[in-house]
Amino acid sequence: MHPLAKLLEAALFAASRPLTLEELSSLAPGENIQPALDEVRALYQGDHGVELVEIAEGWQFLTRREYAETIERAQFALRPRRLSPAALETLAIIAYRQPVGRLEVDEIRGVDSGAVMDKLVERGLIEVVTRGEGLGRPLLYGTTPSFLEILGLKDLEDLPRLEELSVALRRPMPADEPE
Amino acid sequence: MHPLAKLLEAALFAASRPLTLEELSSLAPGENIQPALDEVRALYQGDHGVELVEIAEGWQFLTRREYAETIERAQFALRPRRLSPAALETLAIIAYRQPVGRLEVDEIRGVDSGAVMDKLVERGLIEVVTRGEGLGRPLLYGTTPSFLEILGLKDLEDLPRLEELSVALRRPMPADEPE
Amino acid sequence: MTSPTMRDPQGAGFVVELEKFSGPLDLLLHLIREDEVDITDLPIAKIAVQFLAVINDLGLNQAADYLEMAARLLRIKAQMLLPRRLGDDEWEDPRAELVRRLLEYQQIRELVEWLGHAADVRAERFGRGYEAPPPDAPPAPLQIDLNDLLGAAERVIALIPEPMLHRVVPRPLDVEGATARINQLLAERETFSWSEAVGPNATLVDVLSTFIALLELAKRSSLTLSQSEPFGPMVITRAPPREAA
Repeated sequence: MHPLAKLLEAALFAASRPLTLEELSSLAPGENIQPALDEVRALYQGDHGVELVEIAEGWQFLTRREYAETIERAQFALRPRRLSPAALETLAIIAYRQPVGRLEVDEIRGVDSGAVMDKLVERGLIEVVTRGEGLGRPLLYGTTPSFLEILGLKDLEDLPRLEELSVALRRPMPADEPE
Repeated sequence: MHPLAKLLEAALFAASRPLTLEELSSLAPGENIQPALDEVRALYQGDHGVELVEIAEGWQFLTRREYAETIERAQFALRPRRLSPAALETLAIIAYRQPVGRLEVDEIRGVDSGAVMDKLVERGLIEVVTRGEGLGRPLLYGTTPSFLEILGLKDLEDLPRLEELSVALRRPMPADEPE
Repeated sequence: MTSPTMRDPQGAGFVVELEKFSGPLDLLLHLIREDEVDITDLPIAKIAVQFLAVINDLGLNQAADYLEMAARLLRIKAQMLLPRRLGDDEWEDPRAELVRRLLEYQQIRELVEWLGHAADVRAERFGRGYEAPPPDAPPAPLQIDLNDLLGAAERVIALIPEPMLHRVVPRPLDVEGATARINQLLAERETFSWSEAVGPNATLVDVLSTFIALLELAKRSSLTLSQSEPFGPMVITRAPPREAA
């Protein structure tokens, strides 16, 4: 392995979260890390129990799927708690509408979502990104890198396009509709 | 790699602690895992950034020493923490208006700020400095020395004056330390 | 948010597990799917009756969102009964808003399925379990810079309602400070004047704090207060030491 590839391998191994290209680059200032990264990736793409995965706008070593059950059964690692339907609904709305305020989430879900949103903030899946205009300048929320991480998404573009859904629908923002 | 070696590789990677031979054996009951373990060990003994190390409690992947320092310097292990907009706003009010009670912060921000203030106390940025007069003798908060430290300020006088702040947020009474 | 499993009192085999529904829209969609009706041509009267039947089995306290929807359904039902003029292009289907919301919500439910599946797939992979302890154990640096703080201050200013701009919030009285100051004076001198007690450049708050401190100390017999004439200068005198108990 190229020395830089070994450094990247070590750094990616040590981190328990995805590292962005920028972060990886900071290990070797002034150098182009892409070839080294490609080398590591290719190496683990083959015959290994772990692989280098592009996720949450970064790179992370993850175990291969086929070992999940065995590792979990041996209790060496725990699968994350599943998100409740209410949490997923709220996340879906925030992911597609961000930045979005609580009232709009409430309206779309038809129920008060304050408690669910507080939980999601606590778990680091959403965060306040700005304030809206208008009365009270409401806090507006967006998704965090952890959101991408727990869904295994590279970035928000990985989310299905609304047009791809079977319930195709024009973008339902009332503000977008012509008078 | 032998399938069992790949499983061991994945398990050793995913485990949060060193795994003993006995624990590793539980992954494949009835099989002798020693050859597979040797294979993983030999593989990483070679040209890699990490190695499989036997430490007191078992086996664990560790970063090779020569890379550890570079990685530590890059501070990957921990995400730098940033304050949310809500926390920053609350902090700004307290910084410019101290000593100040929770009710007043709520009133200025227009939202309940209790949870945010608790977090700020937890992070050592604000603290209770005294109690106010009046109903219930409310706790009054001010900023801590570590608040100044993080911002790189000598003292509170170093906080930039903002034209509006001098009206809206200045301390309502001139500083009046007893002689 | 969560509700208990409800059973139809008539025992008609009608079982609604309310945990299954994440809100009134979800329940509506469920009814629509069960009846296999066209969502864009909602048989509002029928759906409203069914909806009411279900929420009737709910405790009112936990069903505010459902009740609101029930009221909405009944309102739409009533509006549908109003006569409309033939060829009236202006006529707007009273169901339109509800249908829009239902379609939108249906889309969200589909996304929920997608997200749930993605999360399940991701959960089959483990990241590095071991987290090396930080070298010198400093916690992750907290990043705040002055610009962030000032930006936040500016947002706050923008938020302050107009009348608050000149509102004077009284600085809390500092009785403890005044008491300490007076005790120090008492230690130094047997008598001193009010103006010495209150100190130079006293603010209203200082005056009040000092006054309360003096009264408190007088009550505790640490000192006596005297005036030679009404409105005359107040003199503070150290109380004679008490015999040891």
